[in-house]
Amino acid sequence: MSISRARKVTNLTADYNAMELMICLAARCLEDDSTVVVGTGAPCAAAMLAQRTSAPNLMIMFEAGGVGPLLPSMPISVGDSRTFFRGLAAGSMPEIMEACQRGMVDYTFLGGAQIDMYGNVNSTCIGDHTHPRVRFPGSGGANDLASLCWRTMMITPQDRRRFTSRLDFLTTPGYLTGPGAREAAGLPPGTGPYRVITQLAVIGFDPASLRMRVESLHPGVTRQQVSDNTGFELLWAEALGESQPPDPEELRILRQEVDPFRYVIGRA
Amino acid sequence: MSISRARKVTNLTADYNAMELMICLAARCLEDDSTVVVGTGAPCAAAMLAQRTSAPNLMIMFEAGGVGPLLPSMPISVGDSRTFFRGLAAGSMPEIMEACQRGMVDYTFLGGAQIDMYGNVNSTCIGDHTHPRVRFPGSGGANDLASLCWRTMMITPQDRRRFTSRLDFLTTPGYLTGPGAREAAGLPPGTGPYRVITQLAVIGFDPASLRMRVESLHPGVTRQQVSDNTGFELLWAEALGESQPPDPEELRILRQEVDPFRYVIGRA
Amino acid sequence: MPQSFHPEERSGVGPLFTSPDADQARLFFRQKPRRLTNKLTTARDAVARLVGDGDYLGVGGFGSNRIPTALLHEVVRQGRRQLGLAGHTATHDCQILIAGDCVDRCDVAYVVGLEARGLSRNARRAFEEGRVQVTEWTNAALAWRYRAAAMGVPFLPARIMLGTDTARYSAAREIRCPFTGIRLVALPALFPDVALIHVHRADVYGNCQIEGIMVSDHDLARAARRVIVSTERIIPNEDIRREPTRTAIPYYCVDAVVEIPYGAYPGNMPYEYFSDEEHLQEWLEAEEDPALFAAFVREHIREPADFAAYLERCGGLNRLQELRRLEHFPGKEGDESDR
Amino acid sequence: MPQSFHPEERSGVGPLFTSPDADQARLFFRQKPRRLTNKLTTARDAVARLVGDGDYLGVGGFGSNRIPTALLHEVVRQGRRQLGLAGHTATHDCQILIAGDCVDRCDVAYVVGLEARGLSRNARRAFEEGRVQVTEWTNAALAWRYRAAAMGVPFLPARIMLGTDTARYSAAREIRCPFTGIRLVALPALFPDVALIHVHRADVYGNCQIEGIMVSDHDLARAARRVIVSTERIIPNEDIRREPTRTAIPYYCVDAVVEIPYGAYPGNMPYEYFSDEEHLQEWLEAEEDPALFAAFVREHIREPADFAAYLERCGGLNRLQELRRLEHFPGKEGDESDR
Repeated sequence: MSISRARKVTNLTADYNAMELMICLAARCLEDDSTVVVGTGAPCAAAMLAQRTSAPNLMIMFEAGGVGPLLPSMPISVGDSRTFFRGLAAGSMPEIMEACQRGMVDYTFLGGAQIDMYGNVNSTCIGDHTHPRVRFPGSGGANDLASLCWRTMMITPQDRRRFTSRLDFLTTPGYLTGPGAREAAGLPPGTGPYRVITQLAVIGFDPASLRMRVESLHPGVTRQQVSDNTGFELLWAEALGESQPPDPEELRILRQEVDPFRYVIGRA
Repeated sequence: MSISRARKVTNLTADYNAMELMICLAARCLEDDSTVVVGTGAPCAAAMLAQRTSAPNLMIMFEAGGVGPLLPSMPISVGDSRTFFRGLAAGSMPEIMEACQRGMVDYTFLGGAQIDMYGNVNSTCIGDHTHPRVRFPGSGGANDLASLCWRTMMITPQDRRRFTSRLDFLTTPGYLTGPGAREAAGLPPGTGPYRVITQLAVIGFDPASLRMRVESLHPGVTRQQVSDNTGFELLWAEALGESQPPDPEELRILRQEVDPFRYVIGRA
Repeated sequence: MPQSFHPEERSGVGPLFTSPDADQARLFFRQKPRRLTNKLTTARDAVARLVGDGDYLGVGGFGSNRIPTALLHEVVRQGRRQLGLAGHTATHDCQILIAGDCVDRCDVAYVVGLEARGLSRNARRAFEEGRVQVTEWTNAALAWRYRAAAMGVPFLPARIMLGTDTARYSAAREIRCPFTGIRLVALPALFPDVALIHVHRADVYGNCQIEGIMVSDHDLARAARRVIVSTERIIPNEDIRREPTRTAIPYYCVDAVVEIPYGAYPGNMPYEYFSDEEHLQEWLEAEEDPALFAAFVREHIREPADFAAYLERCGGLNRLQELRRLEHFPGKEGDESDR
Repeated sequence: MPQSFHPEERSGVGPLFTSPDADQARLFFRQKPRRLTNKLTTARDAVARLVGDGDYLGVGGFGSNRIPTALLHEVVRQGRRQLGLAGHTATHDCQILIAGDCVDRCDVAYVVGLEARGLSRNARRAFEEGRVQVTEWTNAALAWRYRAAAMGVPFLPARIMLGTDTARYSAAREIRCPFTGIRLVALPALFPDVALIHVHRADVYGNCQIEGIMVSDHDLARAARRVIVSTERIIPNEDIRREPTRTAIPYYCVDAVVEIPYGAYPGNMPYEYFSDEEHLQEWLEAEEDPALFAAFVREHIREPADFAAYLERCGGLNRLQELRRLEHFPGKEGDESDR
């Protein structure tokens, strides 16, 4: 499914913020009848929006054990009681991680402080590991989910510091050093980064080199802007499209049903 | 604790059968405040009797998942609902086997068609494995429990066919080939056969050679009778005692409370 | 490091009837449906669609407790052949499948016996005559092999079977712990083609609740490529959602749901009905004579149109009501059985 | 066999803070009491007896959900030092222990953050200044390390961490599957000295019931040498026996039981009370200034005589009642929070 699928383009730039745009674009990446393990924030909003639009049968899971809740509002923790509120199952962390390891989970989302052109992510530290200049939380479940789920997505701000040619620490595997590297490392075949959605563009991965390739630019964004905000050389899709902005119904659902208190969309 | 501990010896030979004697002797082997995984039949009767006599705090577990039931009667399967009737937990087979593997279970009981002088047991087949003359059920949980519990016990009829110098198949480990063999095979140190209780004698294991050593003869039984019913050379305890017969209170509890329908004690 | 008892790391010589390849399993699980759809159907349809000749079966419960008897009868009735079987305390379940001549290979932990009830002569004949190819294991080994598959790894280490012929005639391999150097047995993941599981309650999507011991069904349901659930009763999805803590098997493991009250008869269904010991004895007695037994199987499994007809032949609702009373263990069991 | 990405099998360079030796653990578990005894006591007594300086702790729940806050405060109040910590999504639990300067080494999966709430400045300072020695892992790695210990094996294989610096700075080792040849990570068993776990209901012997997600507590309770359980309420043993299916932690794992209503506050206790987000924000704000934060910790943890006194300082029963209402998720959460 193409992100920039043909639709009637309406200029709504004044009507949505960057976070709303990213969430809508991410939601459209999630195929119907699939499973996704999400965290808090934008990924959860994207999954909730997808359920109400293009993927009504998307099954949401949380790494702490929740399966298929009727989410009453956005969770603040991937283990809070919303994550299994009227859920189909309140399991355990092994339960969810093992479902991922068995191949039952299609999508997951990552966050992180740095990302490189192969989609490898750092969420551990800046500086030397033993004496870090900045300590971040660490992998959490990110390394697990990105190792085991079929498709890994990211919703992240894009700038030169964050999109770097050299990670201080490779917390979570993207395509590692390129073609064959995940398989050689022992990671399950057929897995890996799928889409990175930023405030500027939708970025995929070139099937041959497994390097980041821009698939579509958001309305009003130029190639130069994207390059200026990236610390490595990007590839560009042959048919570079324009990202389809949120339509009014997506925005209505996102604002009224998914995140009425603007916990996530208020952050933009 | 010695099996033939000093008590007032009363001649009750006319008052109990061989099965009742074996169950009472087995019950006295179980220390208070310990855990035991039992099967159906005589082992379960011994554990239930022990709870009502010398080991009131004995915790009974069943390999299919039951923990600490208030047994309403003798189970007919180690997974039937009696095994967790008003139990403390109705777990799973991994739950119980893992408790054993962690070192939480003190005693278990085995059965089998053949046993050798090191307490190795065959419950798989007679004849060649590929074309067995007789097929028995196999290990079930026996190999697991005898590998993992601290002390393995057996209640078994004794004859030359069953007490053999050569097993057709080593299903379940006793001391394997003797000192050091269990540890060398990788079995947890400190585990192994503890007592074999037959219709003739209580048999332990010589600490140096790990071979079967008769600890006490049942009332009226001679050394010769025991030797005649054993297909290998037995060792004899220096202080060979006489097995303490059931006392009237043990018999009353066994007959009235443990096995009122004589499912087990009626088999003698 | 322990002294060497075995001259080298050993492998069992038994055949491995299923592949422990976790990547191959992942490819299957990738295309397994994730959608909440109504999976309610009949035993006939479920077995026809989901159990094929040559498949490898895992059976839930514990031999004569919470077993999917109705589904097993259907497998026999449809004449499935050359099935593989996980003999994980397989007692009455194994007895049924052998009676139908359905099985030609078996991972054996416990077969041919019915625990305290005695031995199945017919099943023994099948094994003794070499009609069933055998690899030896133990109950824990099969439990952990299911768990390995449920975890999505190709093996799990354990401290059992070591030093025995059980290991030698298994398909296990010995390894060393990379941290402590101790010898361990590596148990290959067991991904059955089909699992048959009987539960207390399920919704139409396949979310299941089980009361009492789980045995290995938590893992079996996750390990198997396809899962058929039979259930004492269907409950509304709201009941599942009211207590998600109780969901033992989630819907996405399950391919078909069949509502069959008394579906574990003559086995014991915890909190519902006790085993019918008299009927199980009839099985054992009928097995003494092969001709008699063929007639017994015809009469009890092949001819009845469905499981309800079998229940009728076994005494119907009156007998089932007696078994319900027995399950509640009145102070003295004799009070009931003597009536 | 996959082509070689790594020239050879690799080991992580991080220190292993606990021994994965299953035999050593077995010797401990051998002498662990099996008797049903009344284990009811106070948080003060349980921590004094069962948590020593230098011990390695595992904490139940999920960072800010069903955490044993009252027990953690007691650890701080009693001034425990040089503790090891399993940082298995350690959020508010880690924040408390770092606030008390209790921890000097940590197996990190997730620390210093409070998920969507932000980062703990005080915890970051402790890690950045090298006051806490770190070995890297992941949430699944720590979950499976607990499981290995609960299973009584020295390691479990998994398909995570491979190819990353997370593995390099861990204490994991790479192995090959003896059946399929694939590369796997071997995760060493984690046997904590002490586990602190908060549950919904327990009897005086320590049989526990938990509602909602289990996280890793099933395994943690079995993996730990000593276990302190705090519980929202004590229930009679008959209630445990009425539904043995619900026993998540059996008594023989448990060394002390402490009845502490609201014992997970300011965390979320499923079906009981929601997290106190305002109070958690107060923590994050207080941490911006070390001097201010020292006063905050003194006022909230060190000075209150017990957990009830802390609850009083945080708004007492009225605030707790609000959190109970919030937990039931009225149609629009704002209906409640705007009141």
